[in-house]
Amino acid sequence: MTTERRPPLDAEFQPDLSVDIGPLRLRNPVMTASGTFGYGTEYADLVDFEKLGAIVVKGISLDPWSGNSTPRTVEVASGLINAIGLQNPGVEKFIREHLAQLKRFSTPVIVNIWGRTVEEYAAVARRFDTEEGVAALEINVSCPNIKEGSKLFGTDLTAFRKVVAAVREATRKPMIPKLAPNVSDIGAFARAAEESGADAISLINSVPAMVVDAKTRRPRLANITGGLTGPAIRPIALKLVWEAARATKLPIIGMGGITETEHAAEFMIVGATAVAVGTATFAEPRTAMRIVEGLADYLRRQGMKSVRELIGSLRS
Amino acid sequence: MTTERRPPLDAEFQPDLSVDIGPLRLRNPVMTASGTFGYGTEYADLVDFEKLGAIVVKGISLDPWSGNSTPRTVEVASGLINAIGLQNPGVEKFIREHLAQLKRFSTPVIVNIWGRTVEEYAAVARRFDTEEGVAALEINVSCPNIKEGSKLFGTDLTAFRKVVAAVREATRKPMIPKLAPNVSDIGAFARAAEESGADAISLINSVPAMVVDAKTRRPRLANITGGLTGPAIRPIALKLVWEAARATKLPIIGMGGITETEHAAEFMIVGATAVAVGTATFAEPRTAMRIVEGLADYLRRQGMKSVRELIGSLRS
Amino acid sequence: MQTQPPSITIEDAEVLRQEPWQGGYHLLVLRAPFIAPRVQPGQFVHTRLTAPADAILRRPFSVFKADGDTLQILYKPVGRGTSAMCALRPGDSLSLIGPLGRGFPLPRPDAVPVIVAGGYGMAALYLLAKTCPRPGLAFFGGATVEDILCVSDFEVLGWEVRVATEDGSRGVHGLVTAPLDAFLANPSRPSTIELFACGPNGMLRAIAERAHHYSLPAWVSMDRNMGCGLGACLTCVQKVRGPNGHAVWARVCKEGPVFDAQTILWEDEA
Amino acid sequence: MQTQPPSITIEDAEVLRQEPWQGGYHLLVLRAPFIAPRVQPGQFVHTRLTAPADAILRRPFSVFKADGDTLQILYKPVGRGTSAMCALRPGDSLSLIGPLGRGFPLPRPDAVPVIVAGGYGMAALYLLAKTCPRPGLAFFGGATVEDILCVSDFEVLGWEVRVATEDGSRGVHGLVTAPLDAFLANPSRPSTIELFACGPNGMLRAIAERAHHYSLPAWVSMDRNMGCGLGACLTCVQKVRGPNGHAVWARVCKEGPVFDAQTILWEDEA
Ligand SMILES: Cc1cc2nc3c(=O)[nH]c(=O)nc-3n(C[C@H](O)[C@H](O)[C@H](O)COP(=O)(O)OP(=O)(O)OC[C@H]3O[C@@H](n4cnc5c(N)ncnc54)[C@H](O)[C@@H]3O)c2cc1C
Ligand SMILES: Cc1cc2nc3c(=O)[nH]c(=O)nc-3n(C[C@H](O)[C@H](O)[C@H](O)COP(=O)(O)OP(=O)(O)OC[C@H]3O[C@@H](n4cnc5c(N)ncnc54)[C@H](O)[C@@H]3O)c2cc1C
Ligand SMILES: Cc1cc2nc3c(=O)[nH]c(=O)nc-3n(C[C@H](O)[C@H](O)[C@H](O)COP(=O)(O)O)c2cc1C
Ligand SMILES: Cc1cc2nc3c(=O)[nH]c(=O)nc-3n(C[C@H](O)[C@H](O)[C@H](O)COP(=O)(O)O)c2cc1C
Ligand code: FES
Ligand code: FES
Repeated sequence: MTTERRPPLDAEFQPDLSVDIGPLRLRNPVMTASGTFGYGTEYADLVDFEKLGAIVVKGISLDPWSGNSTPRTVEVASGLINAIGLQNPGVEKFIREHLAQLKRFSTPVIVNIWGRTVEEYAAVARRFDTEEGVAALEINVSCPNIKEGSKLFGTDLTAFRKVVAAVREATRKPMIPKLAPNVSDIGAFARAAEESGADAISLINSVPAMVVDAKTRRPRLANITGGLTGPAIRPIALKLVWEAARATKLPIIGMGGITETEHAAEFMIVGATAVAVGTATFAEPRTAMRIVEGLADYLRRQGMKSVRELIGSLRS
Repeated sequence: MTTERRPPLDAEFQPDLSVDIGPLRLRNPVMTASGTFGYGTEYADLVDFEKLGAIVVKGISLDPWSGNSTPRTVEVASGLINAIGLQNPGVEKFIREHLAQLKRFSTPVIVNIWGRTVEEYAAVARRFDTEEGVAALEINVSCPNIKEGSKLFGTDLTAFRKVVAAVREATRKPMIPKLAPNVSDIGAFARAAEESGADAISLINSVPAMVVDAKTRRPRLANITGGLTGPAIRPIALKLVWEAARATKLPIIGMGGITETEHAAEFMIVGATAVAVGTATFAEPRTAMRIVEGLADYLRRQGMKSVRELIGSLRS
Repeated sequence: MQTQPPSITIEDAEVLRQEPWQGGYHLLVLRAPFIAPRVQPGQFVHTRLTAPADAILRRPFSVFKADGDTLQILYKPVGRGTSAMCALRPGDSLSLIGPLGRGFPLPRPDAVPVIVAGGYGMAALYLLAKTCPRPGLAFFGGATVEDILCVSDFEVLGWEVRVATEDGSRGVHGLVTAPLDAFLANPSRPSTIELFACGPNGMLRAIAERAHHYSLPAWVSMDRNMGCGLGACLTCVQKVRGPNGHAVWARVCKEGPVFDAQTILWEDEA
Repeated sequence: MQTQPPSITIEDAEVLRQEPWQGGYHLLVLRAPFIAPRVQPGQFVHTRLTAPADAILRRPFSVFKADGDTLQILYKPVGRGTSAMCALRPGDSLSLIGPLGRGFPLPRPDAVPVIVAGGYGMAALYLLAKTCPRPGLAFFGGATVEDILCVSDFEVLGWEVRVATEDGSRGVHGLVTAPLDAFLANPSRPSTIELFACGPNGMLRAIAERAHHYSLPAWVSMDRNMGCGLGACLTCVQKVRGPNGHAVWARVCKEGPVFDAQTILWEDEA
């Protein structure tokens, strides 16, 4: 950690962009955020996967899941509200059809998983434990769009510990619980993750939200409520990452409204080891790639030889 | 409550805009939000106070309070982050200099109060108990910019009950606890307010947030963190008001990012009895006035003779 | 059998021209050398406006015409994004992702192509009309005469255009289904017909019902709000009958926007 | 003694002209019949741009010139709001709140007015120069020749302008304090001088120090990020020595932007 400013490095210098998420070494700290990059292949024509730090795929559950009715998303000021409802083909089909495709790339694939019960979480994790081509598991305990009670896992500390511990038992893969933003003490969840055997944490998931059409007086989402993402939540996410970083030594994957290199840097400055780009990908599919390139430039200007110097380098 | 759509009313019809906040009748449901309208008089040249439902003034504490260092605000995507730190002249000077001015208007004045301890809250409330010209007290338990521990009142249910009960003992004025958004179960706070003798609740206060300058690697606010307000938080606020309305029968004053008549309507549709306009006033000082006018139009189009029909009229 | 989408690009197109069209529509002519030559009938481009700054999603538009390295969009300002689009001037740039989606299948050589369109559907079907091996018959519907677009474009291709307007200001008085039904019910009409439709949901559903009733092949281009436009976000899904007869979600941006009308599960059937 | 601000209005001003100025500045000429005639030297207007849509605050600008029902702003695009301002065209409208703040006091009739300015301060002090009972001396500083604005405007009023640039491309090589110090130290300078300054914070502080050292009255116009512009939000506060000598917050938008230089508590003194 450094808290001083340094003279810029010259333009030829190639800063070291690699970071470690627990036992997992990434070539650079920029990932895609779960649910915003599909199963990767959708973006194959536009994005050079080999340039990304990791690909995090859409949440996978034990059984196929059809998700919510439509409309599923609505655009709001500087944000997007989604209530996709975790639609996914289930773990078996995912492994067969999608993971097979992703294995062609050298980029680590992090699989986002969820369940309706502790047992389901453990079962999905167990299924992936032996799957080659899965670099880590991200545990979605915080999706607001599922009503079967999994909601609780993200905001109730006891339930959270239980699910993290159960997944820990089920797999030796690096495990990354993904925290919900709608808690008053994010530090407590960060510590609980650490105590329950997590290798890293990621945050934030989308922020519970709602929109109504004043004319029809109906909710604008079929699911009534959804999760807010995009630039609108960036300052909220940054605050939570900063707070979490002060509560745990676990590496943090920070996300929420990142659209520019500077935003990625901000998350690392407050303590994230890596970042994920979500909603921004919809408007600019190459955002994550662009940020990887931008970071090298940024580090040179900051006089930093390694992106790891950036982590927690907030000056006061 | 109505959940059907009705034919529009004709243009001459004047809908009844009055609403009741507990024992307090307001001529219309549109207020100013605390901290965004100063002590009222700052806007006297631009806003016709007699058109507003109520004026809510900047938070007042027992003793004068100098607030945070600068910079105190920073503009972000569709939002503002503030860390004013509750600067105020203290209760005595407020009564002498500001309240005296406000008494010239017939518009009810709601005084927002805060303290560092339960005792301080009670003391300010007691001081206002006998003050003519104070229509109600709004209890700020949720300001994120104070570090002396008052933070806790907004997110810890036990502390929250304590402060609400203490204020209840100290005054017979209508009492309106103002809820913090950064809790996982807003309904629990709404119920606790009801059980502790509140006459109404208001929500939401600003959302904890932070911004960093990537170039200097410093926080962009002197206080490091602040509270996010403005359009960015509207969908978050709407969700919380909807949830609170389902948990309590208390009248709710809804706020967060309202800039248009339709937004005010949305808050009422999900269950608010009144609304407050905050950050929008900075850009357009007449926003609250404009919404009062807009509501009459809107109600005619909705075929509603009274704004009270709008409350909780969400259709599914 | 539908055509396979060619590979997708992202491209900063240059605005060559923008002009007001009838019925509140605007014509936007863009130079998009990578995308324009690859557009298939029924495909769309996903456009990124820089204003308003708080709008964070792209907006999808069908390609009206594609010629060499230029393409044209016919659009109507209905909201903030499309209103901001009206301010584009020659020389401005507009980011496009495209060509996207699965367009219309190659029209059967043995069938008379019949197009049914409303709103921007008249533009969205032009490229199809142009690639049809032989001219066919087009039914255009709208609220009023102003809403009937590009009739002459179709006529130049040798198509016959029959119009219906709800206020009777042009053609038949009523919905587009009125002249269509008259045509379909006419015993002397060609027996081998293939239907292609784009327009409001209700219209598409009405076409699907006719197609079912007369056992005609029919293709409908669906309009759904979109997020990514690439199949990743699952915003634009539509319930369809899957291969095994079960209801499944199809992504309008990827498996569509054009679907076999008989596979669509309309709202109350889904 | 400072002048009392006249009553404040909100007004949709019409853009009459916009033209590029030197040094990256732009001149904006607005018709604002309510505000323009009431502007006092040193006051500002709070402007509302409709773009970018996600910018939710107004932006403050000093009034450069005010003439009949028009007023002029000289501004530099430094961020998103000011960059969007460059797109304003004649006929566009721009919402203004003004005139705001407490401007400069009436210059003492017995003193020679001395202006010190950098950046937009040269524009912000023009109205003051114009209302001074007699022409005085102006010191303008900038990084390079391009940054030295409106010299001829001051000269037409009969003022003498002395320039300093950091690269020596015009006038004295160095900071504006170089020629100012030379002037102040000159024993043959007029003994009764009143200083008026607007520019970067560091410059204002330097002026305050000179004023203190030479026991000269000095007025500085402070630049702070603003929210409401009306004294309500407490964004723009500056620590000053209160009447009883204690440090208190003053609102730059209300008690300022012009302050008696000796009352300001600079960062490390506050
Ligand atoms: C495959 C496809 C092709 C299209 N082709 C064309 C075309 O060629 N010409 C054309 O004018 N339009 C076309 N559209 C519709 C166009 O995408 C919308 O009009 C546009 O997205 C609205 O953007 P906005 O920012 O102006 O509106 P918003 O500000 O986003 O919304 C304004 C209003 O428009 C509604 N709206 C938003 N998106 C859609 C949508 N996709 N369909 C219908 N209503 C919508 C909203 O519900 C809202 O009421 C097409 C849509 C799809 C899915
Ligand atoms: C009383 C007063 C009078 C002013 N008069 C003039 C004038 O006559 N001409 C002129 O060109 N400018 C003037 N300014 C400064 C002007 O208000 C800012 O340049 C403008 O607000 C920047 O807006 P933006 O949206 O372009 O920048 P933003 O996008 O808001 O920010 C861009 C950058 O500018 C910085 N910035 C933002 N606000 C200010 C500010 N108030 N001062 C300095 N830096 C700022 C930000 O920190 C950021 O780094 C005045 C400011 C005040 C307080
Ligand atoms: C359409 C959509 C779908 C999402 N699906 C998932 C998901 O399946 N699992 C998950 O953990 N997070 C999901 N998220 C949340 C994102 O991974 C990310 O946490 C959030 O969007 C914040 O980042 P952003 O503001 O950059 O989008 C989804 C977000 C969006 C917008
Ligand atoms: C500059 C500023 C100061 C505020 N001060 C207070 C305060 O003193 N007490 C309080 O309860 N809320 C305060 N708030 C919160 C507002 O009253 C309101 O809850 C919040 O701004 C959400 O509404 P908005 O999005 O319309 O601004 C303040 C908000 C702003 C922007
Ligand atoms: S728009 Fe994202 S899947 Fe179709
Ligand atoms: S800008 Fe709001 S008090 Fe000065």
